[in-house]
Amino acid sequence: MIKQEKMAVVSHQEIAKNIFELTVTGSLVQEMNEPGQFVHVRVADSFEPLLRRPISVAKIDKEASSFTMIYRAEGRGTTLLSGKTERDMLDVLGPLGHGFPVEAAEQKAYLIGGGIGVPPLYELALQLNARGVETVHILGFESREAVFYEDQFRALGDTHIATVDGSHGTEGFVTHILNALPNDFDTYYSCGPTPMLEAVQWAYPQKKGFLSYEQRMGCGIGACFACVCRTTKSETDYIKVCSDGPVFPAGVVIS
Amino acid sequence: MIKQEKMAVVSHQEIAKNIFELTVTGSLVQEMNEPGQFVHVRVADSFEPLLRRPISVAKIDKEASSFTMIYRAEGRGTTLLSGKTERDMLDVLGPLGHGFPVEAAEQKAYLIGGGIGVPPLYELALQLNARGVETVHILGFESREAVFYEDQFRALGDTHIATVDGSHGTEGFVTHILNALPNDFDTYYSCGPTPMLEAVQWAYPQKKGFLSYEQRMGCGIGACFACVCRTTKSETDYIKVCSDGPVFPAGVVIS
Amino acid sequence: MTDLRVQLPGLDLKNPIMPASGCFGFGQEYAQLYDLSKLGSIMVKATTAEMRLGNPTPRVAETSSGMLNAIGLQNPGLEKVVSEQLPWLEQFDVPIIANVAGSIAEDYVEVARAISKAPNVHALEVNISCPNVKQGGITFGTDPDVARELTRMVKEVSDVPVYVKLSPNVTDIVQLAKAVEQGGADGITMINTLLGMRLDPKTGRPVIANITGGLSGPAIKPVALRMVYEVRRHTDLPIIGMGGVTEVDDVIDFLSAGANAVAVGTANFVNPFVCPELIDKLPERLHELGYESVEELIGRSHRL
Amino acid sequence: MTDLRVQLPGLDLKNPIMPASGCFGFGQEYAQLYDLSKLGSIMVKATTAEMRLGNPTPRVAETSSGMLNAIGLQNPGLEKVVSEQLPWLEQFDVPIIANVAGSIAEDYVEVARAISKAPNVHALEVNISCPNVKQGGITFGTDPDVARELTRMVKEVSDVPVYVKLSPNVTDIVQLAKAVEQGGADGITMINTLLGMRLDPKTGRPVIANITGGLSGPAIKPVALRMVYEVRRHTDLPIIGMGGVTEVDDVIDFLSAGANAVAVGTANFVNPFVCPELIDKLPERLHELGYESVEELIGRSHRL
Ligand SMILES: Cc1cc2nc3c(=O)[nH]c(=O)nc-3n(C[C@H](O)[C@H](O)[C@H](O)COP(=O)(O)OP(=O)(O)OC[C@H]3O[C@@H](n4cnc5c(N)ncnc54)[C@H](O)[C@@H]3O)c2cc1C
Ligand SMILES: Cc1cc2nc3c(=O)[nH]c(=O)nc-3n(C[C@H](O)[C@H](O)[C@H](O)COP(=O)(O)OP(=O)(O)OC[C@H]3O[C@@H](n4cnc5c(N)ncnc54)[C@H](O)[C@@H]3O)c2cc1C
Ligand SMILES: Cc1cc2nc3c(=O)[nH]c(=O)nc-3n(C[C@H](O)[C@H](O)[C@H](O)COP(=O)(O)O)c2cc1C
Ligand SMILES: Cc1cc2nc3c(=O)[nH]c(=O)nc-3n(C[C@H](O)[C@H](O)[C@H](O)COP(=O)(O)O)c2cc1C
Ligand code: FES
Ligand code: FES
Repeated sequence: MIKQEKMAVVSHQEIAKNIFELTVTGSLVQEMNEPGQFVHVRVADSFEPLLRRPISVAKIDKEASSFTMIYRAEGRGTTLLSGKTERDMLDVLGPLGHGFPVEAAEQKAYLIGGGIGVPPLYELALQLNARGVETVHILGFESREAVFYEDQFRALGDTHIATVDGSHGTEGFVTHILNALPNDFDTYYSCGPTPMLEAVQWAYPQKKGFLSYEQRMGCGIGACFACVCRTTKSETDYIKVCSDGPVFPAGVVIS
Repeated sequence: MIKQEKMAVVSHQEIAKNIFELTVTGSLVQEMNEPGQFVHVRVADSFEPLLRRPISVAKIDKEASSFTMIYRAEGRGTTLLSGKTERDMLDVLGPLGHGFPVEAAEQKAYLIGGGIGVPPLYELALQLNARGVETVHILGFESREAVFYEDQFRALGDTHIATVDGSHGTEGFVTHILNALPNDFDTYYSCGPTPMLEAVQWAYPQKKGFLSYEQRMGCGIGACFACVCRTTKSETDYIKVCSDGPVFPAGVVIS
Repeated sequence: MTDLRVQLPGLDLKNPIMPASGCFGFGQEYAQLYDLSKLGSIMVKATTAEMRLGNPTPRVAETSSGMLNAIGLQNPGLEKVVSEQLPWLEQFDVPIIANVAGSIAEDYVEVARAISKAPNVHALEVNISCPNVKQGGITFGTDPDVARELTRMVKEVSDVPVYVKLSPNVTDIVQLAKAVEQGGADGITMINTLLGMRLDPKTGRPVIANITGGLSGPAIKPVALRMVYEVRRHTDLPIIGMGGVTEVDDVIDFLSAGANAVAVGTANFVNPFVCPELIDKLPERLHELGYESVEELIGRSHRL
Repeated sequence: MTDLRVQLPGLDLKNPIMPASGCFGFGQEYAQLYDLSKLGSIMVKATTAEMRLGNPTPRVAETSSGMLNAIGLQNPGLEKVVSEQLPWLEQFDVPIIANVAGSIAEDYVEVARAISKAPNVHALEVNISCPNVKQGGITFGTDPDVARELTRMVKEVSDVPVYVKLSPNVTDIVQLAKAVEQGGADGITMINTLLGMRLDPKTGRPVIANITGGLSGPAIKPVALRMVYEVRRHTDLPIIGMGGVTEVDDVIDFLSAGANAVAVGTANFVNPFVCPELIDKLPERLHELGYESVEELIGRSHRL
């Protein structure tokens, strides 16, 4: 069930350049299940900025009733968010949307992420590993300074890093790594900028794949039609990223 | 000279119900002289609330380069202001306007204040006493809970308190106290709600008096014509509360 | 007990609060969050004769204390709305106000005729003011003669009272209000969004794919309130006021200015529970202000 | 070196930033804070033939990301402006744009004739759009025929180029822009404030004594930007754009939309140093965006 809750900030720190790891606690966590779902966060009590910000769930800790988000402080809203401290409460709406189907993977899965698309793959990797699925992580970042959670992913499986400027790992995009990796997986999951999703989809037409999309949002719950995409099904078919997604099987969404 | 400065919050505490005492430090303090001047405070970095808030200077400490404001957290802006803590910086524009002429008083002065009009009288009392002028303080508040700085004023001279509900001191308004006090002063200074200023002015037509006025403000420095009042001088004469005032001799301003 | 009830043509409202059209879909999503029977009414998403896919994305952009949208009247079309969305809403004890839109007058007539027969539709809201559709749309809302005539045509075929939704993007909104009154409107809803634009400073490109969009949210409240106040001075038609309502004092302001009920749009996105929260807060606030009913408060700014 | 210069009729601007009329008086107050020679220009407070005392107070009210004002064109009158305020400004190396207002066309003509002869007045800004004066004022700005004729009359007597300031409170601002172009305007300044209102929820009374006021500040930027963009598509007249400018990216946006220079109003009240700060920040921001001059950036949104 979707809840709106003032959640307490448990910890908040900068883990890479402009990348923040924010853990909050509250009963809303008990509603979380699927990796890839997101929450809609109100960053200020004021009307400026007005709209909530969609942020993926990066890690769920049901026992502690807490969950973790990882985000980049970029525009006005996320910069304000980065100022929250441990005494603050955060207005969270969630969990929202449909995430990655963990049961789809059989033996080995590729988790392919770019930039701020990486965070939801972490909870996904945790859940896949818990089910005995081997996970390989192919993660792309701008530069060395922007890399986060490398060790955490390594602890769960093979992890390959690409940076655009070559300052860490392979130079270039995740696709450069994918080209050099074997095709011995059954399922891939991907989250990142749309051109990356397109490239990944293109690279593995034969495989089962699941992609997480981004769109500008209003309501975040399916009521305002801000976040629609057409689909391959028919001329008149469309989905809403916020409530039908953000995760869709490969080949469905026209982006 | 008027300066705009990010001043550091030195201390901030609730000293009566919804009444806060806020001390900040910075080089702007060196520009302050007259009691009754005010500063224009920006309460948030956001555009909401947009406008600065005028707050009187209640105490100047040039040695520590700090000054104190006392304000009531009431509307949106002052409520936000009350959330500032010792680690915060406050955007202050000032000192603004013309304050109370301390040199006008000869031997004994009445300082008559109501509610949030009381704060500027404190620095005034300090400066008058430093010049050897005897000060009598007649201060009105809503109720016992709203009374502040009683001891501080007592330390400087005779102090009489009125509360509207009679929960502390005399029941009623400052005028009830004034009626019972002798007329043995040469100068009065007053700050508070306009009806109070009118009443005080009416009570002492013979005396030298100085009144501090309030008006809604835009710029706070005399450029926008938001804060004008007509005067008794002529049909076409007017003053700006922010830059010509807020303090004017009795009998000048038509409020 | 503070009396929140309001009587309007076709609408026996338990309270004067309702979600605004386009900000609440057809209720399904918000029904996951709370019981829709609590609402005074629901203004559902604009319905057109045929299904519409709307504009390309991005369709929304944030602005200072507001947002722009250019959804473009995306909706499943009259048939589906009548056969699926409206029947689904029958489970709730709440009168529906159906928002009617189109490109040409005949579209409006077709939708109005059919949708006004749905059992839970108690009133129509004729959207002559959507800034985000290329054809027709906006001109219906800016030319008094066209607005009058369209109102007359819709009124003729409608089984329920007809409210006309006014655009703020006009020189003289009173003129439009009078025109739709002459056309036989039973009420007015106002305001729709102000036409606005945002650019991406990095590229110089419009953020909204449609280039311009409709501005809503707290930023427009002063304009909305002024228009409600003006229109109230010139007509006795009931007004459902909207534009930036987010807090209980916004409701008080619109009622004071002369609105008979109040709709909440953008604020639903900021706080999805805003409508029930406003309904809960309203009695206490009225009481504090010395009023025992909503009806007493309506238009008080004109009686001072 | 990034080139900030802009050439407009009558105005050789060092940079495209200037305070907007009514938000900067006649410069005296801000001169206490910084050297006015730094500014591209100064749009001084509206001048009328006779001294005006303006509206009763309160004259300002805060709104979400904006403010309302109803100053009512208070000013010392033509004679004093020409004999005192303008000569005082001669000490600064900055061209002045004189804002001309009145109740009837003859007032405008009288002020324009005299004020355009002041040595440091390089252009007039004809204020046909002030929402806060009861007589005339606003109707000049909403009727294209009246606007055209007034422009023509002012143009005839003016010794310097004439800019006309447009009101956003119209159905079709392009129509007005074209009308003043036909009347012989050398340029357009836009936008003036949106007509709005605020009530005190405690009493139901308007906060502004004049009941309504003009809405300005960041809240109106999307409307202003849209209007500049639209007008730019239909005329080659120079535009001085304004409405909610507070940050350097707002300047970038207005220039991108087609403004040739940018005025800053309300933001002066929030940060009295905003104009010089924007001037200081502009070169670096232009450089970041890959532009070497302001002129290159102007209108880029139309060239994408
Ligand atoms: C389903 C989903 C999950 C996401 N998960 C994460 C995450 O885990 N970590 C993370 O760092 N980012 C994530 N994002 C992107 C994040 O929402 C944007 O970076 C953020 O909204 C930008 O806000 P701002 O205040 O920094 O920028 P501003 O420029 O102030 O934003 C202005 C408006 O545009 C919207 N906006 C701007 N960029 C985006 C974007 N890329 N996607 C959607 N809306 C945008 C904002 O929400 C806001 O409404 C996710 C986006 C979606 C749709
Ligand atoms: C010269 C001067 C000195 C002042 N000194 C003090 C002081 O020392 N302590 C103190 O508590 N208050 C003082 N005030 C009053 C104080 O400015 C207001 O209480 C405050 O601005 C209210 O802001 P808000 O955010 O609480 O209210 P809101 O209702 O959010 O304010 C909305 C707008 O109205 C203006 N406004 C509201 N009330 C007043 C008012 N009474 N006077 C002027 N503008 C107002 C605000 O500045 C703001 O622009 C002074 C006012 C003036 C003019
Ligand atoms: C995303 C969105 C979609 C809208 N769709 C419609 C619509 O379909 N029909 C309509 O009449 N108004 C529509 N509106 C306008 C609102 O109903 C309302 O008039 C306007 O947003 C002002 O109210 P607000 O400030 O509370 O949002 C829409 C507004 C938004 C924000
Ligand atoms: C207090 C105030 C006074 C104004 N006076 C005038 C005026 O005298 N003449 C005029 O043409 N515009 C006047 N304006 C309008 C501004 O020049 C400007 O067009 C408008 O405020 C929008 O810009 P902003 O959002 O940057 O303030 C005034 C605006 C304000 C806020
Ligand atoms: S954000 Fe409103 S429908 Fe998706
Ligand atoms: S507040 Fe602007 S002149 Fe006084």
